[in-house]
Amino acid sequence: MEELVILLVIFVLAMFVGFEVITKVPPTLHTPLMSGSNAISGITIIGALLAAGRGSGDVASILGVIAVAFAMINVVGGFMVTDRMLRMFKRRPEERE
Amino acid sequence: MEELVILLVIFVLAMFVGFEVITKVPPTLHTPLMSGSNAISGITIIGALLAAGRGSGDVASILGVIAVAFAMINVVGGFMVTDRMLRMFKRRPEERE
Amino acid sequence: MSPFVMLLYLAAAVCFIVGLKRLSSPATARSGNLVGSFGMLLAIVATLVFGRILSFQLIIVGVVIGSTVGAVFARTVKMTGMPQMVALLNGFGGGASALVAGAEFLRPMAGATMPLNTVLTIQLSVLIGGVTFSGSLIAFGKLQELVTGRAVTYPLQKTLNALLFAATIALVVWLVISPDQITWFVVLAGVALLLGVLSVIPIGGADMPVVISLLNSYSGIAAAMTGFVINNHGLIISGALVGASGLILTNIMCKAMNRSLGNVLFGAFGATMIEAPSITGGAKDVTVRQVGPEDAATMLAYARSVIVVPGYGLAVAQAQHTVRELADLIEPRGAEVKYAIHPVAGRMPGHMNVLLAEADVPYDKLRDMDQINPEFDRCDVALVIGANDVVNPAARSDKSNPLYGMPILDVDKAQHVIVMKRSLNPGFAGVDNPLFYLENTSMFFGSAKASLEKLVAEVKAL
Amino acid sequence: MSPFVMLLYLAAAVCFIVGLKRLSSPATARSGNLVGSFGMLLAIVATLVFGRILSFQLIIVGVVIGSTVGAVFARTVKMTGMPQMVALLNGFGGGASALVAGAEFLRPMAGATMPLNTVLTIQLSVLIGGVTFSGSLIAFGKLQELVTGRAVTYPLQKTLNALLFAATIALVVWLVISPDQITWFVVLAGVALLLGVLSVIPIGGADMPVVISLLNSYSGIAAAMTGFVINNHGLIISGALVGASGLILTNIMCKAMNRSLGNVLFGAFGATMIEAPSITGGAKDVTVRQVGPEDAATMLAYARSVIVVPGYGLAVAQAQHTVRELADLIEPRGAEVKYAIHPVAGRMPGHMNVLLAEADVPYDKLRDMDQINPEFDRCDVALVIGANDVVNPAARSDKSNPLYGMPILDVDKAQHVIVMKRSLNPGFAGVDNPLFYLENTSMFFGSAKASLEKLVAEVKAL
Ligand SMILES: NC(=O)c1ccc[n+]([C@@H]2O[C@H](COP(=O)([O-])OP(=O)(O)OC[C@H]3O[C@@H](n4cnc5c(N)ncnc54)[C@H](OP(=O)(O)O)[C@@H]3O)[C@@H](O)[C@H]2O)c1
Ligand SMILES: NC(=O)c1ccc[n+]([C@@H]2O[C@H](COP(=O)([O-])OP(=O)(O)OC[C@H]3O[C@@H](n4cnc5c(N)ncnc54)[C@H](OP(=O)(O)O)[C@@H]3O)[C@@H](O)[C@H]2O)c1
Repeated sequence: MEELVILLVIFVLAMFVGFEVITKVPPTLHTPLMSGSNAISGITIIGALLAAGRGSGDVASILGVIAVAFAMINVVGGFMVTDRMLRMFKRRPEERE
Repeated sequence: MEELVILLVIFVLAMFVGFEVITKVPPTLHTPLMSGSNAISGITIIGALLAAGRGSGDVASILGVIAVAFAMINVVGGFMVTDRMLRMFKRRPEERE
Repeated sequence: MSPFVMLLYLAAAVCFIVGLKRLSSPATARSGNLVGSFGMLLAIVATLVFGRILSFQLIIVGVVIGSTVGAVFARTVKMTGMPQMVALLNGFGGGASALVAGAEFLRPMAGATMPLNTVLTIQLSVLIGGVTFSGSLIAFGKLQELVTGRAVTYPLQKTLNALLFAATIALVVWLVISPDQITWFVVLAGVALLLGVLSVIPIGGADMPVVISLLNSYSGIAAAMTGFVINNHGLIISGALVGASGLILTNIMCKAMNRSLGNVLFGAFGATMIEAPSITGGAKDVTVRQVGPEDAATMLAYARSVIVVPGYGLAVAQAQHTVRELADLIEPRGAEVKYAIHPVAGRMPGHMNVLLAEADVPYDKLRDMDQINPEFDRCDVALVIGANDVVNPAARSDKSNPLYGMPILDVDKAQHVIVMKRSLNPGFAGVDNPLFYLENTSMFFGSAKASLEKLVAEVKAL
Repeated sequence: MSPFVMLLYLAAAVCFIVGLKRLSSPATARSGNLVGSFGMLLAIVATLVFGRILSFQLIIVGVVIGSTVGAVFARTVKMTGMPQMVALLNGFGGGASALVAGAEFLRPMAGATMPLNTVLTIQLSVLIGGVTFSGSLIAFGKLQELVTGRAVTYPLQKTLNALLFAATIALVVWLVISPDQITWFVVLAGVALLLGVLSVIPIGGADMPVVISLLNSYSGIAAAMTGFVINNHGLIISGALVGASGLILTNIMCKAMNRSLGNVLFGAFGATMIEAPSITGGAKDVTVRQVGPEDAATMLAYARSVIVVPGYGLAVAQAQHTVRELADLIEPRGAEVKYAIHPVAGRMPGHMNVLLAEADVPYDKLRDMDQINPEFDRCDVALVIGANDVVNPAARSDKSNPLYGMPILDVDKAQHVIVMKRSLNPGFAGVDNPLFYLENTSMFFGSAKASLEKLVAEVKAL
């Protein structure tokens, strides 16, 4: 129970950090913000790797593998598409097709 | 050791919160900010109360009492003087002597 | 967990925070995204190396499949398809969190010894993750037009949803009391999926951006919950960051659309809006000034300052490249061109900016509503393309109007206003727009892309 | 600690965060301070009720003495004495943290079983707390002029300090290796106190604001360290907040004074500055325009816009009330009066604002440097009172000047500049000020308070 409260403390502080940091993101970047923060929520990959890696071969580890695949879609897709968008934001686009 | 790291996590997050929140305080209020944050650092009163309250009557609890007194100076003095200053900040001072 | 791995997870979380901080300006944003992805790499490597992994085969399968699918998605998606993409990614994130919690529940030898709070957080994680997963898939379906975009309603809808919600709570309590009942756990997962479907299906396609933002927040909260389950601060911090981000975006969208967060959270979407479109604004006894391509081209070519107001119609018509072409033609003639971006322009928050950036519009010409509004009265021509509700001056003054109180772009204060749309029909809110009948407004009828192409041709001919 | 108390401490920490957030505007600041003090009350009550306190007698003694002394300090201190007050409070905070750590070390039965990290954090807490305590007392002494305000230097100073620092590290390591040696622990405490004295004593009085900011940060870090010792997240969060706050203020002061944080942290204060005053700016072959009270009064009375630039000399002369009186006289005559506050004006960060607020100047007339600088070229009269370095235009252009690069108030761009000071002597940096010899500058010699009183009398007589 003590452990739970300590984790709650961390959650609350991280929420404050999130609110303070995100309110500084300008509306121009709200779409990359969404896809980028999406990629961050793929952090659940940690749990997925642990679940899939127990090697027990039972239902739990099957769920783990699916979780790994899902989380990797989230991570790879999220960061890559964010990068693709942000690459387009230029102050003075030199090369125009 | 694990416990220490978890506390470190809390420290790092709180530092981030602190930086984000404090950078939004305008220069006008930097003096009250100093005295007010000073009062907050009086939170060490928690530790002082615990140390003084063990009732062992030995050197440790004497140190505890001194700590309680010091911390209370910090807390009471800090919050009161901050309030005194902030009371003076008025948009349109009505009553002028 | 060894203290060293814990420190690595902390480092990963710090990378995410720093990455998000760098998103505060377009100039540093890309490096911020790199910092964030570095943090993720750190977390993954730390887990693989120090996580007491026994079997790597399954993991490799999962990683390869997931990365490939993710990379293909990221490379092939069109910028106009970004809302669907984000919805889909949300869904996978939420699904992964729910699956991890499920694996933790089913894990052999766990059942008996599991402490109360672990059981509770597992349930919450499955619940939130499940809702996020199925809700996001429905949102994806609506945006991709696989499912009808209209608000699907049926009798007793609210009663049914309320009952389902009550049943969920009962299930969670029941499972906390006696945890080792796998059947009921599966039922809980099923109910979560159903709840996700049923809460998104009644929402109209145009409201999807709010839904996506909210589901974005949920996917973060689900990850944080899973962090509570597996006692991992990395997941908790990252999840909280995403949760906060989604909530802020939801809130911004709500404000810009003149709805309350409560109205959104409690699923009353569309309900108030559905009746509105009955007030058609079609034929009216008021005169409307029309303008043809030649006159419009002349006005633009000789203007000193032009503000382009892109709306939903521009996105639909995919006319963003043609707009930029037009700007490229009139800028050398001495006009200063800026773009006024309303927070709900486009199909998701910030979407219009991405579309214009894709069309090579420099980002320092993109202006937020608060920045640009004071500039309209110094502007010669405001060119409104496929926007309607967001430029409706009635929102400022007419208390009886459903739009009243919604922040709008003050285009009516410009010297001349050219409105490009196909008809006098109302926009999403179904309300007539007095802007069209103003002295200084000229209507340019036609589909955005075709009209802009005509304009470009005329300006070239000048 | 019971989970419930832990939640209460979390609530207290949230109160502090919310309180600090409300300090972002003068309108909400006072309520923020109340929220913060409520958080403290919560923490104290939670500890007293749930902290397994065995004896309340000693506690009551400590609380009564501390609260009385604190309240008396807070009520009697003059606003000009705020730097001393803050220095003193810092000292008590740091001292309390060190004492708590000491008590934890001496606590019977602790010694043998104490884990490594507890021993280490106890040492750090005593060290930082001790340095904060003695350093703050010296800073207090300097500001209160009990100790000489000059930079005290002696041969081999740096070598001695370096040796002492090395000795401290050695002691800490030694005590971590074999913790149960009370004698050496006392020595460590003594060394910490000595280190505090020796690192502040060589710093000149004018640099004290930086020292106070830094000690403010230390007092927070000391509290956080104590939190690590007693395993309490309330202390850690609150301490980190204060630590961050102090660091930010230190950084702001350094930037405004054109010094690097490294220069401050590694105790090289004053060293570069000490030689500077030899360049006296006294007698020069340049003409200086003087102005008397009558002419100055006329200029001010007929000006449309006046910017007052208060400097260190105004604070020393305690002329803030007289300035406000002058403003009250000329405002009804049509002048708009604003106050341009340089970040290092006064005797600590933000001090000048407090002094002017005390003199009933409304806070919306107080402008930060960045806000006011663009307004000087639209201003009729800039009235510089006891400021010198912060209005030295050489800082903008003359690369050889020691002030070069320091951000200044651009008073020289005003239509007319009136400079009130006692002589042509240089200010703190010991550098001559070209402002005094400009075409549009008139000098008004005399002590600030007396000069302002003459001005007030003349304006009244107009
Ligand atoms: N963007 C978001 O994230 C979001 C989310 C939820 C709700 N909304 C709501 O959507 C509205 C957005 O405002 P808005 O002004 O951008 O859009 P709007 O009010 O829906 O108006 C769009 C206009 O574009 C015109 N149009 C459609 N297709 C076109 C084409 N191919 N060529 C030219 N014109 C075309 C339509 O008029 P014609 O039929 O006459 O051509 C329509 O009136 C707001 O009410 C907002 O609350 C937005
Ligand atoms: N405020 C801080 O927190 C802080 C901290 C550290 C360092 N500093 C340094 O202090 C300087 C502050 O700049 P500043 O322009 O405010 O002060 P300054 O450059 O020190 O100049 C103050 C001027 O006030 C005049 N003065 C003194 N007593 C006076 C009186 N009774 N009546 C009228 N004039 C009087 C002096 O000239 P006369 O002798 O001719 O009268 C002096 O030139 C900067 O160099 C800054 O780096 C400030």
